[in-house]
Amino acid sequence: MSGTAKPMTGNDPILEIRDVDKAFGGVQALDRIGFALEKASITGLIGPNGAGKTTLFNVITGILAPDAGDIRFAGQSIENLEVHQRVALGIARTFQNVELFESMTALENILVGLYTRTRAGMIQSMLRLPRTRQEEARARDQAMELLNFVGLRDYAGRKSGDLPFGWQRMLEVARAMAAQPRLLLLDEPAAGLNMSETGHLGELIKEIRSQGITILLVEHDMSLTMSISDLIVVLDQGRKIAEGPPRAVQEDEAVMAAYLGKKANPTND
Amino acid sequence: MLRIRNLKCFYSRIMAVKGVSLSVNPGEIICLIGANGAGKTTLLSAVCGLLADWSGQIDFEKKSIKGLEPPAIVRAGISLVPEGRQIFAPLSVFDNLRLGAYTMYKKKAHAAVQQDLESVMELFPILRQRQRQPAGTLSGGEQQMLAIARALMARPRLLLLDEPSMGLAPMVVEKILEVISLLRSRGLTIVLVEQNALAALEVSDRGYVFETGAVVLQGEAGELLADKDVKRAYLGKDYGDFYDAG
Amino acid sequence: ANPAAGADSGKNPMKIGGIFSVTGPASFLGDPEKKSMELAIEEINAAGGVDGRMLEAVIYDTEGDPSKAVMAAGKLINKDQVTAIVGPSRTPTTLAVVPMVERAGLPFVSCAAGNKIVEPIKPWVFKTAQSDIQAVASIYAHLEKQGIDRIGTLTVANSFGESGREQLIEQAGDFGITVVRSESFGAGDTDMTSQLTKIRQEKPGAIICWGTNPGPAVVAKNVEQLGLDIPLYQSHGVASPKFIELAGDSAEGILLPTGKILVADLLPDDDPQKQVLTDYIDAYENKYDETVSGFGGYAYDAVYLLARAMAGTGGDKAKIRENLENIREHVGISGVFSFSQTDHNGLDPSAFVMVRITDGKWQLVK
Amino acid sequence: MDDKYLPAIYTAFALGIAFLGWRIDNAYYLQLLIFIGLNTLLALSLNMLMGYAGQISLGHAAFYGIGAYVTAILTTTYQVPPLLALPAAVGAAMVIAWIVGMPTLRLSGYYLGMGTLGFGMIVHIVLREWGSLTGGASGFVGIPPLKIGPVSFASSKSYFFLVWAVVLAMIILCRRIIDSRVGRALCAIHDGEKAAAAVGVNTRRLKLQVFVLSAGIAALAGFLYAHLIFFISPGSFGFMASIKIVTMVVIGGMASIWGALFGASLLTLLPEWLHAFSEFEMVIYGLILMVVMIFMPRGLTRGLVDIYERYRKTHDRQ
Amino acid sequence: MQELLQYLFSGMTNGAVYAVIALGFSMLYSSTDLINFAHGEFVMLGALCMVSLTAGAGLALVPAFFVTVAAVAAAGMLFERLAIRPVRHPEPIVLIIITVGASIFLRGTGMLIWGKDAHSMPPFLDIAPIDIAGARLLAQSVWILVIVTALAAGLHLFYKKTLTGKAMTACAVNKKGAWIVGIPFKWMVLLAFGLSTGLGAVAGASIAPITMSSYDMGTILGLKGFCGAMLGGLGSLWGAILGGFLLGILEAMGVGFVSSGFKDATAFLLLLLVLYVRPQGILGTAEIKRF
Ligand SMILES: Nc1ncnc2c1ncn2[C@@H]1O[C@H](COP(=O)(O)OP(=O)(O)OP(=O)(O)O)[C@@H](O)[C@H]1O
Ligand SMILES: Nc1ncnc2c1ncn2[C@@H]1O[C@H](COP(=O)(O)OP(=O)(O)OP(=O)(O)O)[C@@H](O)[C@H]1O
Ligand SMILES: CC(C)C[C@H](N)C(=O)O
Ligand SMILES: [Mg+2]
Ligand SMILES: [Mg+2]
Repeated sequence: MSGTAKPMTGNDPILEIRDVDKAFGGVQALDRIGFALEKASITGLIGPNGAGKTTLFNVITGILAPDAGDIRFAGQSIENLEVHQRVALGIARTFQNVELFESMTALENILVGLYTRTRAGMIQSMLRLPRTRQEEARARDQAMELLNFVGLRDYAGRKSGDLPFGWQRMLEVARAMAAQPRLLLLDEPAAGLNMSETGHLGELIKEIRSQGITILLVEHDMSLTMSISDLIVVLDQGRKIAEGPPRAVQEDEAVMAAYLGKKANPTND
Repeated sequence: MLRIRNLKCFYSRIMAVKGVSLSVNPGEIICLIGANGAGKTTLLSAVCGLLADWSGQIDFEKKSIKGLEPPAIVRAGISLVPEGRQIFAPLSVFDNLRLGAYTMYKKKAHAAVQQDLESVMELFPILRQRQRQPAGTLSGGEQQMLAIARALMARPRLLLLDEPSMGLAPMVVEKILEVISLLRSRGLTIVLVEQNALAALEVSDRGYVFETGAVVLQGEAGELLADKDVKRAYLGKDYGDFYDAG
Repeated sequence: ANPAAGADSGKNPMKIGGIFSVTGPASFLGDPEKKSMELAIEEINAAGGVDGRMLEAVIYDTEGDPSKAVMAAGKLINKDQVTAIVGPSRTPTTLAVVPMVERAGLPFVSCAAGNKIVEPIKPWVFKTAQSDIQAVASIYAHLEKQGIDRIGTLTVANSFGESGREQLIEQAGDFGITVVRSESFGAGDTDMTSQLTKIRQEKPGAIICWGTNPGPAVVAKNVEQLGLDIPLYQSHGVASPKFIELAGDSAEGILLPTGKILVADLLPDDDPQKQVLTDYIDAYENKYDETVSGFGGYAYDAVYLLARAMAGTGGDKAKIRENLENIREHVGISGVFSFSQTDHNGLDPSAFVMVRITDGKWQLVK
Repeated sequence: MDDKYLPAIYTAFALGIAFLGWRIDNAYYLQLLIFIGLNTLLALSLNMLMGYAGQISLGHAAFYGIGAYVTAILTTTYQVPPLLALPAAVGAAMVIAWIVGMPTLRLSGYYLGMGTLGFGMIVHIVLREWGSLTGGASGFVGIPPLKIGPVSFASSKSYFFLVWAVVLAMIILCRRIIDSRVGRALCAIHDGEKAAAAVGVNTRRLKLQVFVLSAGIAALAGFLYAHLIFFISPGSFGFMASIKIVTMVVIGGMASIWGALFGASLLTLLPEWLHAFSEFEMVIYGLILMVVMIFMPRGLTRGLVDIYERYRKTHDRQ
Repeated sequence: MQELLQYLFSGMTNGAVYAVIALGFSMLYSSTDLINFAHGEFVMLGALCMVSLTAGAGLALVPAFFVTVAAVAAAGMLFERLAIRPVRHPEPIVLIIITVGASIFLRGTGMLIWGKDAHSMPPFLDIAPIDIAGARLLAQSVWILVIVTALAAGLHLFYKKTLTGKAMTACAVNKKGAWIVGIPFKWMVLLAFGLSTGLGAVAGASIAPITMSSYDMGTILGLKGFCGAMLGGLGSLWGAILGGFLLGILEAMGVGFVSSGFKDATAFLLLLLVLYVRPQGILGTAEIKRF
């Protein structure tokens, strides 16, 4: 499932965000945001509700066009690429409000996730040549593997909309992984998971990183974010107010005031 | 205040709640915890009338609510903050709040509504700032605050909260837990479904632990916090092989 | 094959199929047609049938839809095994079933106006409704007498209006008439003042409207509304008392060609059709308790023509067809029919008379 | 229905067709079955677009009409052999679908319905008004019977086999698409278009592709229709015809290949049965539509399954 | 100039009719998220009831008008109660097909009651056409204009100012949400159907004097009204009015400057172009959907 073939240099940024602006009417959702993600790292993106985190995800994935600024992926500007092209390049995501294809089974959801990594078009599907069949069989194997990876193997045939909320989130992670991303954007993956499930998710995310995939994580559960992130970026009202390793950010006055609150020491419970 | 006996809930052929009994006393905060898919949301849906396909007994203030539809239940004094928020996206934040008080308006309690509007916006100042904005454009957390505020607008006596902290910043979670305690001190009874069991149990009086549609454990919040199994399954990092259990 | 069949055939009824748009947009045609067909068959049976055999009607509704007409024709031919078919009410439905009856070899008498039906001649296909050719000719003859030579036309956007417009344009030259403007309207339109305004710009001497109710009534009202002070001609498509009711005061002075049925009581006693017409009107109005329209006669004539052609054939379709083609001087509701190898409509312009609406009544125009 | 039973089902289907063709001689019943076949093609075509991809079309009869008129004009006016007219008819519909689809498919929901409805109306009006080419409102006469090489399809029976062979072929093709990468992506678009794009599906292109495919199948039905009744008129391809196709799809069951067959059968046969009620036909027809939808909102195919499930549920609980 | 004015008048006459009908569509949509394909048939019922009550039963105009509207609204509510509410998992398309069934049913019923012929009735007030610079407008058209404006203003106030109006909107956008805050969802839908079909009846009753009424008049009127509603933007009341008038005027101009045969095609073409530029209709708001 590994996305990167090149050797990891460690300091070569996979994603660079430069001076990105986005406003909705009077609300300045993103205000000259800029930071970079290192390959195979986990970056936690935190900030109060309405800080602009999801908006930034939408801008990176191409769902929203930024008012200004530039986004470079693997050294290349992706400004003019459409949403699906960015996925093909290797940017996959999950959604804060869970956007599964509800009438489809868990397995089918993953298979759709494999869309950019398979080829068969309409004509090939009609003809169903041996090559198409092989591709289909391979896709199914991969999809089952991914379901197994997030622990949903036994629910492959269940309609995704009927799954409990937490499992839906895991399914979304698996679906995003199916795109064989180089960069994975996770929008509050732990919301709705209980603590033990959250812990499991943390392990999963680390394992994904170990495959060389870069992760940008939005998560309000500090026990998770602080414990697995290599770097934390903090937004508030569209502005970046802090950036640094978890320890430093936790002690940052501005961050405490805007986001963490007084008894912010969640890592040691 | 609320008494549930041998409740079984169905989604066509699937039985999602398998004979649950619980009770809530006036002025209590009750916490329901449990893994994903354990049936907590389903139980709340049955209580507030959204789910009609159940058997057993649900009594609110000694009266059965069987066959009642949500509007009647809201009028009886139960409000729900649902999973997924269910706000009215194209309507303004302000209108969402006013509609929360729909039953109050129907009781001609305009002055009370005015008061409540003030007090919920006091509780969540961001809502005041965003009054005129279509609710659908709020950020996730802002929407969650709106959903809670809207439920309060009906002046319920029993408030059902389905994962109110989901997606909220730590500060806001704290705030909401505070609010919950505050509301209780004003005489509100609360049923709280939470994944953040640690925090939830801290503000609760008693708790029930759900697993695959049944109550497997119940007790004082403090006892549960100390319970080894609960700790292992819902609080600690030792998540073991949860998925086999689920 | 069965020798008993021959003996029995004296009692077996002969089936005639009917396909009409009993419901749907052309129900004002199909409904009286269906009723008239039933009436005609009842009368013929009461008079002893054809060669002692009773007639039986099998009638289906097309709703004005060609596909449904085809299904109905297929059912009549193959399932009910009828001897002959009295045809659909409209041109498209008729044209849709023509290939079937041609292939099946079945006498077929349509009730629709379109000239395409019998032009070119198809062996098995006949029709009883007057063609637009004659209607246009009557109007143009009248215009010529008035000395009007510039006209505007306003036709409904369906087969009836289209075929009317074609004839209006085609025959104009023969009468020294110029069509200065041709406009059309939708069958369900509620206001035609735009079209009339556009026609008015060309300052025509008369306006000819071609359509079936209720559109032409709206046109009549709009002409009055705009204060257009030129004669308005309508087609035989509105030839029923309904039109006067709908157009109300605006109907005053409108001219149109119609079969004689509308003015049966005004006809001179020596008119060959007078007797047939009054009998039909009485019978129809007695049986159905509603005023007769100008359209049911198409089916009534068709049944009588078929009955006449069936006599002595024992149900042999080819013979019926041949007899039909040789009918001369059959006095019917829509005119006096004389079919021939080159004419499967069998009517001449005398089938029409021009009428004017005066004081809410039809009046013969000489 | 599981993949592995499909060959058996197809075989059974083919045998069923052969059996019916062998047993039925009455041209009326054959004709009825032919119409069911044509309507199945139409329902199938729209089901791909509406049932699977979730893109409503209220103007689908336009493609049906284009298929019919192109072959009519080519084979009659220009004496082109039907075998060449077929690709032209289907191709023309597909090209038009491609051109129209590009802007129209950007619309969604009722607006897409409106866009396709408008397109359908425009086609209808053009067919009606362009008299010199199409024969105008009175219709186009004299379409020749279908003859492909030495094989003539003039008899009802041969046409029956032709139409149903085409239906079976199209069912197989559509089914294959559904069960493929493309089919899944279509369903994903149905469930959430933006989400599908965010997962990497080129939604715009895929929607256009399925629209074009759907137009092609509808045009094929139109081609067969023209050579079946030898006469066509614009009235058969208007708004009501489009609505009827939508009704067939929904009554049969959205997103179900066999639903298309059920829906087409019911809506073809129903009027035939209701003839007996004459004046009351419309009232009863409307009532039946309503009642079926009220009690089987997921269409006939799943409606029966649902009823069974409901029975099982009450049964299981005892 | 006189011509242009006359086209405009003609367009306004038709447009006003389309506008009232569009209003009914839009109103129902904004309260239930549903398009009622039988709406045209309710217009037909309104027209024919009006004709029967005045010309047939000899009732005076004003009572006849109110009886008509009340009767048709009651029929609409009955329809909701019997055919819409019982549907178990109402997907929009299923409800649409039910309304298509209803339209056929109502047309059939109309035919059984009023027969296949068209009917007419005199205008509300017997006044000569109004002459402005040589162009003429029927007094009845002015009536319709007045009625449209009054209705739109009334509905606008209802939706923007009253709680019931807001509650209706809430029902359309989120049924579950509406339910849990205590809005009597079913009653709201019933009310919405009553209002919307009542509007249909108003349209029918006011056009009966200009046009001829028959059992099958509903289809085309419904279609045009639907287009008007879409053009203006579903759910927007002023949009419906604007859309209706625009459609009427486009048609009239289409007759005047293109060709009467292609007038509908011209109108539809422009409508498509508008939708391509503004996929949510002129005054409609784009669906709010964010991730
Ligand atoms: N489409 C939109 N129209 C108007 N305002 C919007 C829109 N989308 C987002 N906003 C506003 O932009 C701000 C940033 O929203 P965003 O969803 O990015 O926040 P967030 O950081 O993800 O918050 P949360 O943690 O609560 O999910 C919010 O104030 C929101 O109200
Ligand atoms: N609409 C539905 N149809 C069928 N099954 C459902 C439906 N909704 C829920 N279920 C099933 O019912 C069971 C209980 O679900 P419920 O949502 O009540 O769990 P929960 O305890 O609230 O979980 P979570 O913590 O994820 O919110 C699950 O197994 C779920 O799959
Ligand atoms: C009014 C009739 C003369 C119409 C004619 N039967 C037609 O073909 O439509
Ligand atoms: Mg967010
Ligand atoms: Mg839940």
